[in-house]
Amino acid sequence: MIRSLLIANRGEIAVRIIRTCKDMGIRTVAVYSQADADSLHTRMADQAICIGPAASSESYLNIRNIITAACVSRCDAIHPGVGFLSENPKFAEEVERAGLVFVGPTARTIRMLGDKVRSRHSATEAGVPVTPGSMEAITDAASAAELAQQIGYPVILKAAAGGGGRGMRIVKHAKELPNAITVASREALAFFSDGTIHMEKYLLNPRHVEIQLLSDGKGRVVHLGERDCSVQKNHQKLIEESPSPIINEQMRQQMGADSVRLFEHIGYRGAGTIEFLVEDGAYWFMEVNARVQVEHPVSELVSGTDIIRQQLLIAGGKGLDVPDEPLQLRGHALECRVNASTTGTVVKFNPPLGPGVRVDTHLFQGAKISPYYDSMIAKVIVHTPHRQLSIDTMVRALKEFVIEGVDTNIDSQIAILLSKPFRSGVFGTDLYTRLFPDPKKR
Amino acid sequence: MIRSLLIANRGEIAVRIIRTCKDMGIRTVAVYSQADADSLHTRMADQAICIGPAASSESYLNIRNIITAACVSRCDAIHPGVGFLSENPKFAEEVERAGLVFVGPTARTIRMLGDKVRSRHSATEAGVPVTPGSMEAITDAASAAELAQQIGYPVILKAAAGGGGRGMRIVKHAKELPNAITVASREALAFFSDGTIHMEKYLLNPRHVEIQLLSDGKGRVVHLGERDCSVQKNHQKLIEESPSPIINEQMRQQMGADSVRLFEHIGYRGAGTIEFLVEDGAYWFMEVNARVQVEHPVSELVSGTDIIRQQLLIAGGKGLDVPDEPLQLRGHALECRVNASTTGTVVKFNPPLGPGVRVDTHLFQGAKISPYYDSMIAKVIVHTPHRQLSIDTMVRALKEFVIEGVDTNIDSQIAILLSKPFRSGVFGTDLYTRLFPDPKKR
Amino acid sequence: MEQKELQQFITIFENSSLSEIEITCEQYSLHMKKPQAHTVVPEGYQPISHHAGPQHIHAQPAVKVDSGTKTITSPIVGTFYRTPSPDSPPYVEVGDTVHKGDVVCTLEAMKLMNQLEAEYDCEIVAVLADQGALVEFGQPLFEVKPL
Amino acid sequence: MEQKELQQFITIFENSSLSEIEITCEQYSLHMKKPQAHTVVPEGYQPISHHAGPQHIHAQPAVKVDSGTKTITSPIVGTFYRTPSPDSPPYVEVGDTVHKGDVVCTLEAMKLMNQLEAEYDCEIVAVLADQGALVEFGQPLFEVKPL
Repeated sequence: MIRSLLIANRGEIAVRIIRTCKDMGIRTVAVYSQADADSLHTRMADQAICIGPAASSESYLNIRNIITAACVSRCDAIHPGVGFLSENPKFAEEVERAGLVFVGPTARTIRMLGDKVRSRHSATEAGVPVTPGSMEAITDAASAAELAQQIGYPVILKAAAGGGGRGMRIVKHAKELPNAITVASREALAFFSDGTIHMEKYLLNPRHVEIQLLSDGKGRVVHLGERDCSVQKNHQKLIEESPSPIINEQMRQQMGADSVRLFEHIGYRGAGTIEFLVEDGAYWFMEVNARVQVEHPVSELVSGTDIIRQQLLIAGGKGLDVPDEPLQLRGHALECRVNASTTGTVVKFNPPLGPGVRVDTHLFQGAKISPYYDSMIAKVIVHTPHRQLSIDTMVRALKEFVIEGVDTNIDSQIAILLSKPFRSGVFGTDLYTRLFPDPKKR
Repeated sequence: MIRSLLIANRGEIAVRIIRTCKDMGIRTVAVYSQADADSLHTRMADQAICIGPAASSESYLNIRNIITAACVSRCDAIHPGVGFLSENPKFAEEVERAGLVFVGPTARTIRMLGDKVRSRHSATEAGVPVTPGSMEAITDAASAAELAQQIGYPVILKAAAGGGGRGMRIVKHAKELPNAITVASREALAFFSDGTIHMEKYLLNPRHVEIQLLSDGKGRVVHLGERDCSVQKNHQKLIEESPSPIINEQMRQQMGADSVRLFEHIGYRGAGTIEFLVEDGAYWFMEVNARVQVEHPVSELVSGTDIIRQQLLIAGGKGLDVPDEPLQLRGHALECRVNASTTGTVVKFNPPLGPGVRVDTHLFQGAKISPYYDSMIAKVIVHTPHRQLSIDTMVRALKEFVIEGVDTNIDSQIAILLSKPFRSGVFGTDLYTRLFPDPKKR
Repeated sequence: MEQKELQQFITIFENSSLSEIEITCEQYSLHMKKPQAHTVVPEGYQPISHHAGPQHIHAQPAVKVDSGTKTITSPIVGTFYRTPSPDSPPYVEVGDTVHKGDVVCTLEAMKLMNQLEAEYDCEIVAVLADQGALVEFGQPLFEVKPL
Repeated sequence: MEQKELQQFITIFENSSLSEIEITCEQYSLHMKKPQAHTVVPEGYQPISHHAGPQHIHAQPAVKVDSGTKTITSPIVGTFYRTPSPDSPPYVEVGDTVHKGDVVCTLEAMKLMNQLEAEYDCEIVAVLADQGALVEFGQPLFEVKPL
């Protein structure tokens, strides 16, 4: 059982974790960089410890200082949140070596899933469809050319250890392949200290759909339905929803069963997400996110489950608190990420309130938005009986939202919500580019 | 179909109705007294019309000014909210005479249910148990004494037209009866212009449980489960929850079926609540509230239904938007009313946010709490999988809530939530008096 | 505390540059505060920031201090008519002198034509509402000069 | 309190640079405040109003401008020890002169004993952390006078 938890993160996710800890009677210890001395997570936690200067590499990524802070403040466990050290197997290892509980999967699982080639192997072993292409790392240009011919252009090269678009290259013609391999491999080496790359069929305009799972690590795995995260800008998710408007009940059952089987196969422990690409009624395994995700609240609302609470129950050895019967999903939930496009001080802050609206944020009147960290400053999540009503409720909520002192993407989020393709539900990951074409590229 | 709605109310309920109208694309017209010129409902509505000076009798109860405002601003319908004119049959009549839709039951229904003796008759006709005692108005002391003997002391005298404790007298001994009849009748006449009283068995420490219903007025009636409103101070509800900790599934089914049958019997239209007293595993009909209630959000959360939206759909002739299968209720919802105990200006306002928390309020930084109206300034509602978690989440939310400039009951609400009897779920309507005994009465 | 003492304290406080004072003795406690000249007005909620604001028609103060004129305000919500019927001339024009009890306009509410009467003798300086317009409670209808 | 006394107190307060003052004696308590210069300071969030606040130990600025002394701050999170081992004397005492490279304390982190060395010659003016206490990044450990 966890009595005292250190949250190795900042911003809205740290605040969100602290709130659930308060609900569960768990003492909280926040860590903060010198730039975050007055931020909300340091104010809300029972104790707060400065772990370094503004730069993440010396504070929120400083494994030694974080673990020492947890030990000295007598914590039982560390929650890594999202980003930062949340998918760092070395951190998970060090946490356990220090005698603390890591709220997440084992270091072994994280390491395996972090390798895109190995994780695709696991998926195939579990009978989950993967995009046509290389199951192996690319070793030489000749065999790569043969493989590309086999699966058909366009293909995409990806860093095995990568993410976020780095080390990625789309190849449309055979003649571009050798050069692309060299560049992608070099980029992968630079960013992830691992030049291994693999090749996949490139889907032109797929949907991005993921399944949320919870596993007690002792054989019980449940899924909380899917999330559709197809609205993206430069591979960054902007709007997420559950259920997906393009997944029918049969596909949902199948994706859910496939996902549960994969987590059973690899003996996954904790909360995790399996990401799929969906096109023309078929779906393919993409990767596993071995942590809680930014968009987890939409699944919380449709499933009536607090995912952070489940993480803490699992990590504390109490197992899952979900009913035995298949989980009923109710209504439709929609999340909009509110990002700051400038830095500064928030001089006025009125969050939207009322029926159907949830706000997760670390903002307050007087909060400082610094240039050091992620630009996401709030998440607005709505829950209503169906998609059209969720969209209208989200528009209402975003129009009510007052943030003065920094610029935000609220207006462009409203524009997306009101756009015809978004409302129709029929669109691909290119929606943002279609709605806001870059004038320079025209 | 309603395209434009006048909200004949103020405060949090007016704000709450405006929010749902925005979700449904309905134009809103607020009315306000001169004391409310800067209040939130006048700011949020698409149009706002001043209808009189601060005193309710000349503004929020001014039927002529309200209906004229609706006509001149080209509204289709009027929503009366709670309190004020919401259960005034004359108002409902005048609204319809002006060619507008009244969002509520017919004037005939309101009038019948407003008469406690007639409404008890209807309940008996529909086979719903009523407390032992008079089904008729008390005419003389002799027959009253005979009846009291029959049902057994203590008995309670109630004004047929009354509510809120006025015209009520508890009679413990036969010798007190004649005098009590005289006093109660005189009080009833003074407060409700109707001296009619009736007698009931007095329950010493009952639970107050009510069933939320929706009816399309064309024969379809559904219930959204029960609310337990046993935590009261001077007959004013303080904390409400759903489901009730003392109602088992069998009793829930039976109360629900009884309630649906009564609404079918009287041809009720719209949202309404049937209040019951519960003691020792039995329940008795008390009265019908022919309007939406302050505590409606707890039923909204467990049923996943926006009750205001259903009211507007029914009033607009669109019927109910609830699934055909029996409604699934999920988890546990808890509401705390936040009341101001002083008047003044709110100089700081930070509502609680995050998972599981909903806030309905008309407060903002700079809002004025005037002495003219109800002291309720906010409702905090939480929704979690079960009662203990709801209580803990509510404590977290109330502790996060910052209201500076006026005093509130937040601390005493937290004290109730943390008290042993409340947490156990086993208590009666005397809980508040037990926790906060009046030192003067000791 | 004695009256005289209090008066003295108030005078001292009034003549000081302080904005607030609180005194507590065994015998009494005293807390004084001046109305803030430069009040920091707490900024209001503006929930509809991406949207046209509500169409507020705030009632004006009944007396215009600067010019010695007064206003006749609407005692009800209604529709403002300057004429008794569509083809009639207005009840009053700017420059007219009206006597107490003279009708100055009609306010229609729920199909009833309410004739508004002057409460004192006065001269009409300006008509402030438009023919056929919605008028709120307390809204100025005429600017007048009392005679 | 006497009138004259109050007047004197107010004059004293008015001539000071203070914005507010509160005096409590056995006989009385006095609270004075000056009107604000008009800065609208955005008030911060204080969500835990019913609760003890978090145990913040803010890192202090490294240089104390007024006295010419400096502070040696902790470069890591750890446990502070003045002694190399439980039964040893402290590395340094107040009044000691230390040279660049001399060890001034041990900071334990993840079972490693990190010895903190002086970066310049200086005299120890004060020890600011307690034996065995948690020290944060940037927390002042010693006040020193550079030599």
